[in-house]
Amino acid sequence: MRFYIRKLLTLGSTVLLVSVITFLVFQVLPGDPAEIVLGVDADPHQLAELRQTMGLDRPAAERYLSWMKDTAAGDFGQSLRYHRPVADIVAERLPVTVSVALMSLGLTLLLGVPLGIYIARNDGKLPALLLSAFTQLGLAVPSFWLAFILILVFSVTFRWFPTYGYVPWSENPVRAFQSLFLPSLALAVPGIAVVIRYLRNTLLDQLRMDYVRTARSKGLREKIVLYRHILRNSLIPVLTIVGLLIADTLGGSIVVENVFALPGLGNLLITSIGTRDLPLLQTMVLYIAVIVVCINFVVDMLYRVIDPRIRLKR
Amino acid sequence: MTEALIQASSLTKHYPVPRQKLFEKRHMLRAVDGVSFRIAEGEIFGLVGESGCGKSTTGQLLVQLVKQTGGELFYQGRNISELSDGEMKSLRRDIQIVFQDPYSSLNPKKTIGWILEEPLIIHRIGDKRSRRKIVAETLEQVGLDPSYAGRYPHELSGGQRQRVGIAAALVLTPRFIVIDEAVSALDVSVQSQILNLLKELQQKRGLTYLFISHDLNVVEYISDRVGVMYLGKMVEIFTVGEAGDGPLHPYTRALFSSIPDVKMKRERVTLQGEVPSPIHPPGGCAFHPRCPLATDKCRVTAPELRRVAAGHEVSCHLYEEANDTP
Amino acid sequence: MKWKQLIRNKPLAIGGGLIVLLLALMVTSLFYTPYGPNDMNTAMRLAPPQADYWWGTDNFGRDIFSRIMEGTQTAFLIGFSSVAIGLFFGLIIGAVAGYAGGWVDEILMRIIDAKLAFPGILLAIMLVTVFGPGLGNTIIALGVMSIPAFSRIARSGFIQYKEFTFVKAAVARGAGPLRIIFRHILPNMTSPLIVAASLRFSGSILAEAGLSYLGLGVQPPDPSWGRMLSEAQPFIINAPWYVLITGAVITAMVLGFNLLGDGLRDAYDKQG
Amino acid sequence: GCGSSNNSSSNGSGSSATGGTGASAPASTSGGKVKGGTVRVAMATEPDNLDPYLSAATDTGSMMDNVFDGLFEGGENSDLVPAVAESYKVSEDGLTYTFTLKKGVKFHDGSDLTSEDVYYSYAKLAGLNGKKPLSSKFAAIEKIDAPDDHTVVVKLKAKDAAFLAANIVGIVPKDYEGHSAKPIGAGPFKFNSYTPGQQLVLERNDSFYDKEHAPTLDRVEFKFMPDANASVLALKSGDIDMVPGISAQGALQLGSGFRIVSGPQNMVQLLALNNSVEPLNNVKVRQAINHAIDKDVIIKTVAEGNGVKLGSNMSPAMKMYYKEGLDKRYEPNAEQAKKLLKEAGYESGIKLTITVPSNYKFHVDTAQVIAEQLKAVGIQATIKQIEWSSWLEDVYNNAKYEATIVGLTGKLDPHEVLGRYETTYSKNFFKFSNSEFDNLVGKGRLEINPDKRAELYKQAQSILTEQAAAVYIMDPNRSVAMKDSLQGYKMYPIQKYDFAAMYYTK
Amino acid sequence: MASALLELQDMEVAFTIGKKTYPALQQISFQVKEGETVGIVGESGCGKSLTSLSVMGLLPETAAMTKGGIVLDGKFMEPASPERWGAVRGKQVSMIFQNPMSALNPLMPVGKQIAEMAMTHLSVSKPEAKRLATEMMVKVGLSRVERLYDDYPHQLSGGMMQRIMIAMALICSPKLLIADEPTTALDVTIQAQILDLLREMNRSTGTAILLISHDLGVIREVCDRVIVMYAGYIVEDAPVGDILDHPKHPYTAGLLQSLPGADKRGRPLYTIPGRVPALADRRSGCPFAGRCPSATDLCESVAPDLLQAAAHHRVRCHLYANGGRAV
Ligand SMILES: Nc1ncnc2c1ncn2[C@@H]1O[C@H](COP(=O)(O)OP(=O)(O)OP(=O)(O)O)[C@@H](O)[C@H]1O
Ligand SMILES: Nc1ncnc2c1ncn2[C@@H]1O[C@H](COP(=O)(O)OP(=O)(O)OP(=O)(O)O)[C@@H](O)[C@H]1O
Ligand SMILES: [Mg+2]
Ligand SMILES: [Mg+2]
Repeated sequence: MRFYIRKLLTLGSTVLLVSVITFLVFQVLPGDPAEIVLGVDADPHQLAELRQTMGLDRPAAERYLSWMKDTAAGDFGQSLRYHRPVADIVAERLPVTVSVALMSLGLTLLLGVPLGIYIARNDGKLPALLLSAFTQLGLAVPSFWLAFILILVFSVTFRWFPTYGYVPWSENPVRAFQSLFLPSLALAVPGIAVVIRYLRNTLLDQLRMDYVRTARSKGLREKIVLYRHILRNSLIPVLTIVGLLIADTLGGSIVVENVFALPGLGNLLITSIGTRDLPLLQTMVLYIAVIVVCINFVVDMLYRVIDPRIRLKR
Repeated sequence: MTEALIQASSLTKHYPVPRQKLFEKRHMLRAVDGVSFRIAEGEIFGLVGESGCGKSTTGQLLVQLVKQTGGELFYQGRNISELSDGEMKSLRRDIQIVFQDPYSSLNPKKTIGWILEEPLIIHRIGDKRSRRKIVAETLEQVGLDPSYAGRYPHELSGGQRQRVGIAAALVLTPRFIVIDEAVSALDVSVQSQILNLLKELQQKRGLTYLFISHDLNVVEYISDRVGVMYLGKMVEIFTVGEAGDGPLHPYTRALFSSIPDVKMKRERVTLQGEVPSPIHPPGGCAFHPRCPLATDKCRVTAPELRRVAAGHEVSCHLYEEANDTP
Repeated sequence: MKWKQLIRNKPLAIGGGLIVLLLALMVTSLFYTPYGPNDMNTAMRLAPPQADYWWGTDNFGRDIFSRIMEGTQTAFLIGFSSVAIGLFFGLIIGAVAGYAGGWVDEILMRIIDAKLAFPGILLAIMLVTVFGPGLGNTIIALGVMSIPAFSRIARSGFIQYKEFTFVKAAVARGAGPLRIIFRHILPNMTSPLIVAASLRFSGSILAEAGLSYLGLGVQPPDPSWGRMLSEAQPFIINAPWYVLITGAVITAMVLGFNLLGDGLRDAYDKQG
Repeated sequence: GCGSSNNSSSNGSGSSATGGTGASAPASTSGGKVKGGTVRVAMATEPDNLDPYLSAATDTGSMMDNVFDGLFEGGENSDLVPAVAESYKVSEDGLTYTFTLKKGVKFHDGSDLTSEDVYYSYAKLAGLNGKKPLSSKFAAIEKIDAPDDHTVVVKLKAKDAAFLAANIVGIVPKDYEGHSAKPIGAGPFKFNSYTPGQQLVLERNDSFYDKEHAPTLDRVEFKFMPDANASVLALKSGDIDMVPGISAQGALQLGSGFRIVSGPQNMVQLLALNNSVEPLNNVKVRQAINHAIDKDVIIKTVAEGNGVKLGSNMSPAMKMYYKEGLDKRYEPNAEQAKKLLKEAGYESGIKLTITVPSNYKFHVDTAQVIAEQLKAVGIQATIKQIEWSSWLEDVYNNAKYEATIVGLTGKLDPHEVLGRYETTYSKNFFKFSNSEFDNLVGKGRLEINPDKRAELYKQAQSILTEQAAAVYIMDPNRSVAMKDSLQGYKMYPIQKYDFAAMYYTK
Repeated sequence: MASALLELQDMEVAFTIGKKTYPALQQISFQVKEGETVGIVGESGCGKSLTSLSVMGLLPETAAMTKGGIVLDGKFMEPASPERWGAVRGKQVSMIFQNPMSALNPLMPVGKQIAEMAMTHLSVSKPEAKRLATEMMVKVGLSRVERLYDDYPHQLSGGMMQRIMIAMALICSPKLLIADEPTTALDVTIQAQILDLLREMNRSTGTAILLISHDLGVIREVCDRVIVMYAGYIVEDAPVGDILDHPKHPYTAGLLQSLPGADKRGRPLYTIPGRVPALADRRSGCPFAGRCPSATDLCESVAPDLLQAAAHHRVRCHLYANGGRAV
């Protein structure tokens, strides 16, 4: 109980810090948001009006406090660019980003874990070596470059997947999957490589542990030793990596959504930076950061599920 | 008995235990719980007890690696907690410690020479040349060739490392050394070499040791007096060898009878159960749950450490009556 | 003997080899490039690789090989400087947190946690937007991005070594905190830090490429592989070599430092 | 030449339309023109607001122009073509405009478009409804009358030659305020749906008032694709039918099966020089820079040859006002440049910082070429990239810069173009100040006779060129790539996509 | 006389490091009879653990049996036959290790770890395995076993974990239990409990025990017979009383003499000079020659054989060459 309260408190303080950082950063952004919205030849009347609606005529400190207050009350304000509540816009975009992130996470685990086990079991043999080399490459390729190669190969040449866009799951699950597959893959490749390498290393480390010797001395078959004893112990460090990967995945989606024209948060973020849509930007950055914090929280909880040493401390 | 070099009076070290529940009372781990003893100049005082009973903590309290949470510590009659930083630093020259693990107690990235010279640099002793000389001499004293100064710890065997550990304690020419399980990790053949070396140094230099070990054979061999700890408390202090009258406390007796003997298979008092947690020590005499002779009184009242004979103190109700009557 | 062992360590040998090659290219580029990296030959635009232009030319008729050579300087500069920034601040934060412990640790770690909540590239994007794109700010942004990694390693190292008996022994011999930190603990942490530095190096190179794609990276006239790659993107069909060569060079450097890091880790593991 | 279809170049050959167009394939086939079909258009940005009076973005305007019709339409030759208006009259004093509306014009909701609606729309724009005016172009209106259903009389406070061109703004139905969510106009296409981040869909308005120009396409889907390369790949793979504003490099990637239409887009790309800072305040230095730069090379490398060389701040797309021959004033000549520098007292060369907005790759590329060219005459140019917003702040608003490269977008009225150089103009970031020029432009604003007016502006252009206020580089062509089977695309001097005129062929 | 349950026949085990091979065990021959308790002593690095691991077929990857072999219960064990070993391990021979904390899987309840053993070899159902496991836990002296069954290793004390290990090792009633330093990590009082338990188990189930320890006292407590190893060789092998009271080999004698104790107070302890040579430093001749007080030129050059010096007493030393005969 105390553990959870403590965790929630640290979660809260981290979120608060995150919001402060977000705010401070965007307060020093140069440029007049109103002018960016309206462009070079903006009508002075429109400009003045917009400045007022944006609250730009008020001192920064005042805007600070009111933002904090509104945000806490769940009111994220209006987008300067879209003239709609920020919360609505984010709510529209979030499913896309989350879908991509989850699919890429799924791909990461579905491909990374079996391959990692395979490489560890065949350590030193040729196919494993080739796979290792491949994962090294996967880690070394810039993601947008990879995305373009994927489009070129799978969309332009083979026409297996659409080159861009997003079909909502509710509309057509199959096409939705198709539209998200390439972006997820582009996003997952480095993650797959990381999981493979990490899993391989921990598996090989675990292999040297005393309890593995015990398991073998019990006469268990190698497969059982691997799957019942070693794998679970290896999952703990892998879990840490996956937790860190999720943050990277969300970050990577900024680039990949741009390439695949997916209407997600990452895409919107870049547009909003260009248009200095501060309310939207702040909220999105805050959202992403809070998601990351929450995921780390969940990972912390998962640790406790997997590892009784943490769960049943003393 | 000569004047006490070291005197601990009700020395206590409690560690706070992280709270498990939100509004739980903060519990304390009583690592050392009111321990009093004196060590005379030139004496070897052995400290024994089961794992976790507070031996190392006591040793580290004496060299002030941990700060006591209660009680007082006197060195040559001076209260250590009243010393200034400068005085504390010069006191460190007099009081040294040798650790158990010869692997982790030497900085793996530094040469033996560097490790041995560092204390001299810290205390601004001598110039470069004279320091080198001191290092070489010290190495010879612990039975190592001075050429070892250029080697790294991982190039040495366990016994050699322990010699280096002893040398590092010796370079500052201390008067008192805490030896914390310094031979426990070594093979018998090496252990005997180190024991001989320690004994020899003590005699030559008139050193005083607090000798910590869980190996009763070793403690019996080397110590003049032995303190027995149980759950952070000193349960008995007795003189070893012909001068003494043998241990009295039921725990001490059980402990000694548990040592497997190479000479013969003998009947033992096997203690039941295990050492309770020092966070929630049993009430009354802490040993009563495992004591074959425990009475109702033991469950309620904690006995105090009392003198039962010259150089013999016991903390047990069994030996109270005899002495209470004058 | 030692050399042979190092060479037998394949990741180390391959990674080291790649880095040495790129370093050599960088040193050469300080004195000599086949063409001026900005010299335009409008008659030879998007020329495929050939004897005169080993790796072809770009859309301005500039020699890609010369530009790649020139770009090694920026790449190493970005890598080294951002890692140096990350290392410097990370180490300070980690050392203070790990050594002091208690509430200092708690506060510093909260801040690091908060910083980790921003995906690296997002943090870099935010910083670059605020301070403007360009070589200097890119380096700072990537440096800031690396701080958490280093501070975590430093912190756990300090927490771990603080309890080591050789540290306790030094305290018993009268060593003060500064001596403990600089003479005893830090020398023991070089291996994990070097490994992390090598991996962060490649992270910075990749992040710069990502920033360049978003138009937020190093700006002309500073040569940058990341920008070259995103500039090459439109010619992916007409002049594929431009994209492939630039991509391959970035991959080579990232691969080199990744392998180097892995190899060093293996080597240290075996040693320890 | 001017921005008409005869200037458009056709790139790509053969008539083999790429397959995979399934859903968007035209419904029936009869020789050439086919009725129906869907066009999927890649747009780089999203609409900022669907309400025509609240939106400011050019891209939004060009999409929604198909939904809204005004009294006039911009024509292909920077002329005005009547749309909702049938005819108009101007009073002698040039202050009163009387418009007669076409009959039978209906909004998409089925209601009639009458003078009441025009009144409502213009009152809103001019601020005659008690609120703040929404457009400064209409701020000169003193009062509006609607004597009958089909007549609107507008009275101006002062003479304004630029007013007529303002009447291309769309008319909205009276008292309807829901345009941001569901815009209603009288244009050839109806609003269907808008999915933020994904697409804006328009569908054919079957009851469009102008039967002659009635639309044939069923649907127009604007897909928002921020990455230009990705949209080229999408066009290539058949997921997209049309990419307006395709980059010259992108156009090269397409290969056969696609057509590229391009022409001047009425934009002036220039190297703006801050006329108020050392050493650029010396006209000789500015002229030297003009001589140092070879615009043809820039057009060839940066625009792949798709651009029209300029000599002053007017694009040939503004046929009426464009003064020919000015582009020949400064021939690339390194010797001449050095000589001028020497005369100005900068024999040892000068240093120049070129500030460029980083998000415009086109300008950044240009800067790279110019820096190289300037090096040859001893001018050390440093490229400093700043973000667009910083550019607006530092360069555009506060003129804190030495030189910058930017594209000034075209307008229908010459005053909006040349007025930038007026001494009194608040955003005159060139810091150009020339009384003769001011005089000419001031007169031009009041001159209603079109020919006389054009002459005044042509003279003003010559002054700009002679004074070397900036280096006028080119009007980069607007290129639009589309499938071969998509026809009827027309080029306009402003960014305008008239989907009513487009159709599929078999 | 009971038949040999385990017989090692002139076994040699070598490590391959790089391109070189280093023999770590040489000429290892001994027997363990049914129900017998045999101890192996020697300094660190002498090859005690390696010997026990080869009996389990669990040699480290870099090591291999290069000569001789193992006969278990009359069957010759093929070194590279996983199925064969799988059936033997746990069922016929089981093993407990020095550090019970790390030898148990930290993520599996301890009871399950015992039951797993039963399910693998006894083909019993899950509940049946659980019943057997709890029964066994009671037998090894654990209390409140129902609750303990679901506890994880870290919740147990060292002594309890070692009891769990023993329960696990004995649940399939193997014929031989190998205990590699089972009490080294424990306190003396707990050590005494565990040693009592091992003796009790040997007595009640007839399981033979091969006990490895460097503590001669422990060996005396538990074993009938003791094998002394030095630098990969068996140097002495005899009943426990014979060896501890009348050691023949100078190494064994040295070990016993260097033990500290109250009776040796005031005198310097006997020391064996030098230390066990590392694998790479082993040379020809008697391995102990460099440290032996009675070494001769012969010892430097010729390795002695393991000779029968007396009944049930084998010694590898030239001193006993005349009185004994080669095995
Ligand atoms: N830094 C610390 N924080 C909290 N508890 C501690 C700390 N150091 C020691 N303890 C606890 O204090 C008690 C006594 O520890 P100490 O190391 O003194 O025992 P010991 O007798 O030396 O045991 P051993 O024989 O295992 O070395 C133990 O329960 C231990 O867990
Ligand atoms: N994995 C290994 N790789 C290389 N050498 C090894 C390995 N394991 C053991 N050795 C070497 O084999 C020899 C015998 O090792 P073994 O573990 O059997 O010794 P031991 O008698 O059990 O010692 P201890 O009392 O320390 O457990 C030693 O010299 C040791 O260094
Ligand atoms: Mg201790
Ligand atoms: Mg062993």
